[in-house]
Amino acid sequence: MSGSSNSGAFRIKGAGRHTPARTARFTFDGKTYTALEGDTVASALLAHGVHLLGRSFKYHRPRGILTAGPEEPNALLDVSRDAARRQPNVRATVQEVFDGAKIASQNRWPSLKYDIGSFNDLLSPFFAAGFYYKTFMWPREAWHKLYEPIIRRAAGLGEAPKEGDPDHYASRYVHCDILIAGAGVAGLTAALSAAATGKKVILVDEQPEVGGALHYASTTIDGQDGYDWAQATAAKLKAMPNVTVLTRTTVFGYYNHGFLGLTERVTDHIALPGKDSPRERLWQVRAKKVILATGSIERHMVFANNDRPGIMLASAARSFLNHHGVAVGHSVGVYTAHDSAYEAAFDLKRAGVSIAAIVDSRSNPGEAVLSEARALGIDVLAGHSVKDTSGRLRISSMTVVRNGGANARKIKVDALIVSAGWTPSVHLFSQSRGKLRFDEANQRFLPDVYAQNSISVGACNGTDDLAELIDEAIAAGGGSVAVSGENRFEWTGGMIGAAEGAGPEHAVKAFVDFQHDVTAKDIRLAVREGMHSIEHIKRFTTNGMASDQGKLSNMHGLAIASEMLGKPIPQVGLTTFRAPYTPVTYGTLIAHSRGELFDPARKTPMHALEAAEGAEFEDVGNWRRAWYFPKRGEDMHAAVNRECKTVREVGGVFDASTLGKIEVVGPDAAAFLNLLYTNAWDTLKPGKSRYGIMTREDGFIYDDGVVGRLAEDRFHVTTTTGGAPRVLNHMEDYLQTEFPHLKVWLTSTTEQWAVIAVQGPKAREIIQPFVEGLDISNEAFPHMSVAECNVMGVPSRLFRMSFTGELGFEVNVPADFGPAVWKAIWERAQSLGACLYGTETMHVLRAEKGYIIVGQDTDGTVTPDDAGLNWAVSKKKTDFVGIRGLKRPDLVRDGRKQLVGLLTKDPKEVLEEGGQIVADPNQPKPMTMLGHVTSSYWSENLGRSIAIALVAGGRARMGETLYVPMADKTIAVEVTDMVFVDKEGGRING
Amino acid sequence: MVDSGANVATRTLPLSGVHGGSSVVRLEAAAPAERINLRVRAEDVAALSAALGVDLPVKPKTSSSGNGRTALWIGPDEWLVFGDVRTGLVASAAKSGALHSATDVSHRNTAILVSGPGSAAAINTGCPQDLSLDAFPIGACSRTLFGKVEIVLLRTAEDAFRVEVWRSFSDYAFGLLSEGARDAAL
Amino acid sequence: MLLIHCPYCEEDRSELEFRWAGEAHIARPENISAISDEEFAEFFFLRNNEKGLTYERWRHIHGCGRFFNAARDTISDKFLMTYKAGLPKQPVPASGEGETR
Amino acid sequence: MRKYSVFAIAREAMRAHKGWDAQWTSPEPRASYDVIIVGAGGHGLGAAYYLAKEHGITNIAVIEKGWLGGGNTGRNTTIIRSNYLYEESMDIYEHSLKLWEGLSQDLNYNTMYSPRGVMMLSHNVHDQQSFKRHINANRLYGIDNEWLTPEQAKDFVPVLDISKTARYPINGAALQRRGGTARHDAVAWGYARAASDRGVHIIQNCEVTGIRRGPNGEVQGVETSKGFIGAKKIGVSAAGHSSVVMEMAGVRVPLHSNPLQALVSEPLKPIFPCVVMSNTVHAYISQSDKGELVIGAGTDQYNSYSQTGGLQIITHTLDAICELFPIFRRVKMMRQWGGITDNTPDRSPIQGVTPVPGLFVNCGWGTGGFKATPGSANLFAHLIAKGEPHRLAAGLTLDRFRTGRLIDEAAAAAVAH
Repeated sequence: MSGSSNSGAFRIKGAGRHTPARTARFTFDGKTYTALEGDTVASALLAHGVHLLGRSFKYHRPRGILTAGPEEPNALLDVSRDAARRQPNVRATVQEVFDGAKIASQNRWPSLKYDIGSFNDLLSPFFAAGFYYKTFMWPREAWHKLYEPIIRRAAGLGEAPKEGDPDHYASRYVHCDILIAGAGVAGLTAALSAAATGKKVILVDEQPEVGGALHYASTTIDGQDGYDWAQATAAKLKAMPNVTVLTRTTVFGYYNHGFLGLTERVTDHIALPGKDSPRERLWQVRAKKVILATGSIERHMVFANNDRPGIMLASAARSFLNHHGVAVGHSVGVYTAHDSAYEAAFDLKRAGVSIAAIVDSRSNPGEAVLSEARALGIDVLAGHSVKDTSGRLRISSMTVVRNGGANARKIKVDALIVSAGWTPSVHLFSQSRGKLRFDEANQRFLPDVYAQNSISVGACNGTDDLAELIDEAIAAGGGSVAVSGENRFEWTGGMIGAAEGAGPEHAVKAFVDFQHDVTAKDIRLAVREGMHSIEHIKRFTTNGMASDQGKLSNMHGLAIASEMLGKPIPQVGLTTFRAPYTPVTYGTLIAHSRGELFDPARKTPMHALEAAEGAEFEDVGNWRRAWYFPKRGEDMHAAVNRECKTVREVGGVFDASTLGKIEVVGPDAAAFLNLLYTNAWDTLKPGKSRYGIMTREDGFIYDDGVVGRLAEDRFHVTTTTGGAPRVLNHMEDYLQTEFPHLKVWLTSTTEQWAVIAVQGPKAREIIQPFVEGLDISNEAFPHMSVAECNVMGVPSRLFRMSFTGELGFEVNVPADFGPAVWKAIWERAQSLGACLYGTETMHVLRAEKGYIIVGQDTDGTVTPDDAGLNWAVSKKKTDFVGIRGLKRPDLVRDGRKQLVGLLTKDPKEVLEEGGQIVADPNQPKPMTMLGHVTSSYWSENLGRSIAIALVAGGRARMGETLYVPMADKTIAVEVTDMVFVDKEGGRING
Repeated sequence: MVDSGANVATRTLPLSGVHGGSSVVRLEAAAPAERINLRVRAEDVAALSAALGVDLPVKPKTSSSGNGRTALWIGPDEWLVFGDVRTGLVASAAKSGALHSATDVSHRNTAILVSGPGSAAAINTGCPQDLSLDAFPIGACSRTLFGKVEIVLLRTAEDAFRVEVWRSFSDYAFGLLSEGARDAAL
Repeated sequence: MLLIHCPYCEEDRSELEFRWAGEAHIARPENISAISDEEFAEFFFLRNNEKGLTYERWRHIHGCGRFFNAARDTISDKFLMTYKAGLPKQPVPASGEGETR
Repeated sequence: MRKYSVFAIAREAMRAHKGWDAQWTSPEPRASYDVIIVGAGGHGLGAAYYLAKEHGITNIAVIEKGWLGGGNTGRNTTIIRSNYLYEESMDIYEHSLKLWEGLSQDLNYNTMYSPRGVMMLSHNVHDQQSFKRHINANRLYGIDNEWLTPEQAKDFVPVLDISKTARYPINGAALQRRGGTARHDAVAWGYARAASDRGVHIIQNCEVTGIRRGPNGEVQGVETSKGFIGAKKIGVSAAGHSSVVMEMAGVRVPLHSNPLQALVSEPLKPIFPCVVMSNTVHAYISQSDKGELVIGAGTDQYNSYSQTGGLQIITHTLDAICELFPIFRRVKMMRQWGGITDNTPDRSPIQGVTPVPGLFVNCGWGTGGFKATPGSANLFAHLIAKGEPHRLAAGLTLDRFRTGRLIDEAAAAAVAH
């Protein structure tokens, strides 16, 4: 044979569909090779006679290329463009070669040819299935410290990338009437039919070009070569406005209600991808109907040493020859139980490859193929088996024996192609929750009961006859088109389970699952050990759990188990097929959801101004809030101390915009709030506001906030920052479903208003010049007043309120005006000696006053009474959400945890938030804990630490000494009330 | 109230001056608008329509325009009505004399205008709705999701959409639209 | 990802727009403050958790905002029907087991 | 029972492993038993084992509608830890952890308990307050749990991104070094083998269809797909199906069954040394001995018995994982699956007596079932044998939903996994 010298010695002139002049260079384990454009890594390496590509998982046996598609279990490689763009576990049979690709083998050390790990192969008698459950138990710690690390190092395949992925990924939602998975004869025909109806059709195929089995088959369609017909058909479909054809795209998951996940490989085959091109694209499709035309997958034969490099599926050899123009060897043996392998032999023979023999385990191969073989002068050994092979890094011979006979002979080969028949690809059908039935005659599982609006056509439906397949596909598409086709041969045969050549079970390794090194005897051992369900067998042997997910091994494993158990296959069961069909890159599933787009970072209107003032920010839910404003040279502690002092002594400006706000409007607004809050609202006069507590039916504090009444029928409700969405949802739930008779509506106004809190003795002086048309004196506008007014010419809402215990106002201006108003107020505040302060200072100041923060001082198990807020629970109302829950036995018992203040005996000692409190620090563990520290700060204003805690029976313990035991010391504390500053409350009036 | 002056506040839009897109999608911030969230019972829809000068659509997923105002059906008793600034929507609604709730959300939302042949594809990068013309014709509108944020989507032309989004989510929405616009051009 | 028919929007929409809201047709007792601890526990905590036909509430939270009711088979996750809040429990046809083709 | 050891393996290696016995038998049911346990997951099988071993009751059947260990035992992400907040939780999970430490030896079955450490990432002040509350409570209770700085966390997990520019930067972590993982199948199989060896009948592919009650309401046995089987006592430990089984006795339990999804990557060489969890971004991850990254995704929002869930749950978990570990973006998801978790209103389990004499329940383990397996099984055995709860499980009663004395780990610390 004479191949193109630079693209490989095994390249056959005139064969294949690639253009000899268009080459690409790549390296494999450091050596440079030339490929043709359109080659997969597998075809390119085979063209150079390279068969050894990897090492197996457990025994580190040399492995080659078994398939020509995504079902490949062996040839998994590490493919990189550059250091950051490195991808482990890439199938050589799927990855297209691109110029400059750097490719390396995996799971071997020091080299692919001499791998120390292959020592495991010699020890394999010890490493029977499940051996690790029976040993490595002594001494106790040895598993984790000694054995497990050794096992972990030996296991695994590729190396994870070491750098963050610089590539980007795209995502798209799309809807269609009909999605067709698979663009072989069946899929293309169904697409033509569906497209003719004018419906919106998406046709998907995982290969670079449509055609499926037409890549290698000798099929004629509409008088044309099948592959050419496929390309012409695709072109026709692409030109139709209602059809989308996606190649290099895998339908990886068929989920509920017609939802499918597709992954499109956009640039992995391109040498220099455009910078805007995503590496892969996720398609999330909602299809009204799905046509599954996923074809079938050829199975290998299970016999001794069936895993050597050079042994591959017959259909794979055909693909390499007919599509890529590559011969898999010079002298090729065939071992089969199915007619399909004969066609591979014919093609190879015609291309000039020597066929050593066709070994057929059947005594009656198909007549048509037999006579063709005779005509081509190929030796057919029917009723024979391959009982063994030899060759260290590549097969060098096969040992053939007549079935039941004893005289074996060795036949020299440099490749062996095998076929045990075909397994319909029912993965997506099964994922869609369809139920399978077992086709006894053909030993295969086929779609039976459909759970979704889908239909299987062609080989995946067990339809082997081409004319029937075409009819089925046309009918599924719903249109009327005419397609006619012809195969050269009708195929017969097939087997599942161990072949004759699997030999005596204890002597040989006849691989069922290549990647996981599961052999026929492992499955038999599992059955002997009591594993009678296929799920147990699968888990015990790990058969079908490798990265090919049992596409080749499941049926064989099932048959061997069935034989061992003496039970028919359906009774042994079939493990469920789970998504994804082939592995899917995390980056693709995530698509844009990374970095800035991982989770929206919500910023207030004043964010940029605060940043310019040097603010440090903290995450509060999705929000970024100004945490503190350090001046040059200040650490957080110093900045917070200064802010705390300045606010109490002069004043401070704080961004409170993130507080949730809900506009409650309607004649029944007060009645509604009466039901949703523990407080009474009908008594609140317009122009006034009140602190409210919301409980759920269980009586525990759910949220809190100040509610202002703007008019008889209009309330401005505030919630906690984190609670805003769930509080609104909670309110809507009651309004829509429990109290729909109330005439009231709710609107979120959180983001309508920028809220600027001005607090401190000079608060009024600071805001006075900006407020128009409103007397904000103590007398006219006392604490807990609210009014609509103009601020800097803008219609605003002004609250007189305080979360610091100082004289305070909260200026609500429409958000776009926030920056301008904030700037003006801050300039004036600064000139009067006030400061900016952030959430940390806000926390300290409110703690000094004993004001709680829901979610910090309470945790979903705290009642209003526990929090010392019983005054806010109306005693007059006959109903509110929580009224009954509050009366349950455990909520009214003595000794509940109550919020109290704590003062450390050593005033300099600041307790740890989350510190646990005990009465007797010397008791043995497990200690009886009385509660925990919920808030704890250094109070610069008091010159000492302060804390709030939940303590069992806390309010009855005033003055008691309790203890907070830490890892290195025990801190003594005194129980006090919660108000540490201005117990009389006079400062609130300035 | 927007006039500049020593003591009069000026307006800062969340996406002020931002634009972007690709060869098939143009992205730009919409002009400031006045918006109300309007809640009305079925029996009072006519009165509010008359007062606002725009018919409140009662068919789901539809909108209507009139007198420089656009009303989007959001829910069975809920509309988003917007118009130019200083159009006085709250006051107009009040003139109806009928029971309703009109809440000013002019500053809560901001809007991004998406135009060009790749608009639908760009939006479908994060929006799970079917944006084909059959399913989402011109004038169709819906509150929906865009990636991880909620939006209100209005189709203003065959290849143009208005995306209303809460202001603090607008950076995210614009960023994701930019990604979608880039991919739509491929 | 489920596909849910919103009875207010009169259209099938992606589950992403919806939030599940628990078992349907559990009325808050009129005289809630008078019921016993056992009755309260029943009202607040006990749910049918049916294997098979279940009546549940959903909210079209990122759509029209309405709460509504649905009948769904919890084995197949198929929706048998959805209907507006406030309507009584609707009878539904038996959940189909799928069909052979 | 043939003892497992390296010597036994060596002997068997010489004769092609022909000498191994079945790990458990598959007998036909007797007419009646002293105790029937419904559900042959880790909890049910373990309870049978401890009833036989510690309480001398061996006339037991464990009845399973599918195959043993095929429910949540075989579908979880195998995380073990005991650093919970409330005493009731600490009691049971720490009891469990102590049993895990000696379980392989006790069962003569390598359950591969691997105390590689469970690290919970703190991303903000709120996380930090919550974690420290746990750490302090754990320490005073005698349970290990420690605070790490971001740098210490990175030392422990070198692939962790602790940069300040991350969307949710890490400000520390809580680490329980004794926490870790175990091999889920081995737990079910080890208990099954040890229980079977003590005479327990494990009846697979047998669905309970009814619970027969006597004149005084007491249990008399179960109706099954293999006919009636009598029993003096019945313990229900049916995880996601507990509602269905309890309903047969007219007992309602406050449960929601929700799909919980998980996924594994293709196998990789060792890169991830421990278990890492983050409540703020909702993700947890470890690496199996086979090299797969094992990632727990979230719970679907609706109740379902379908063992499947939406793709959006998976993608939302993966974006969080890749935000914490950007190097994993090119890694591939190999398999995803779902289980059915049974969740109570306070996300803590129910184990106790029921209003029906002779009927005991163990359910509501939510996402905590695997780690609790030995402890729960051990205490459930005690409950069935003595008719009243063990001190360590006394707080897990059904009655707490009447009194309001909930064990609300979720309320106290976001999502409990």
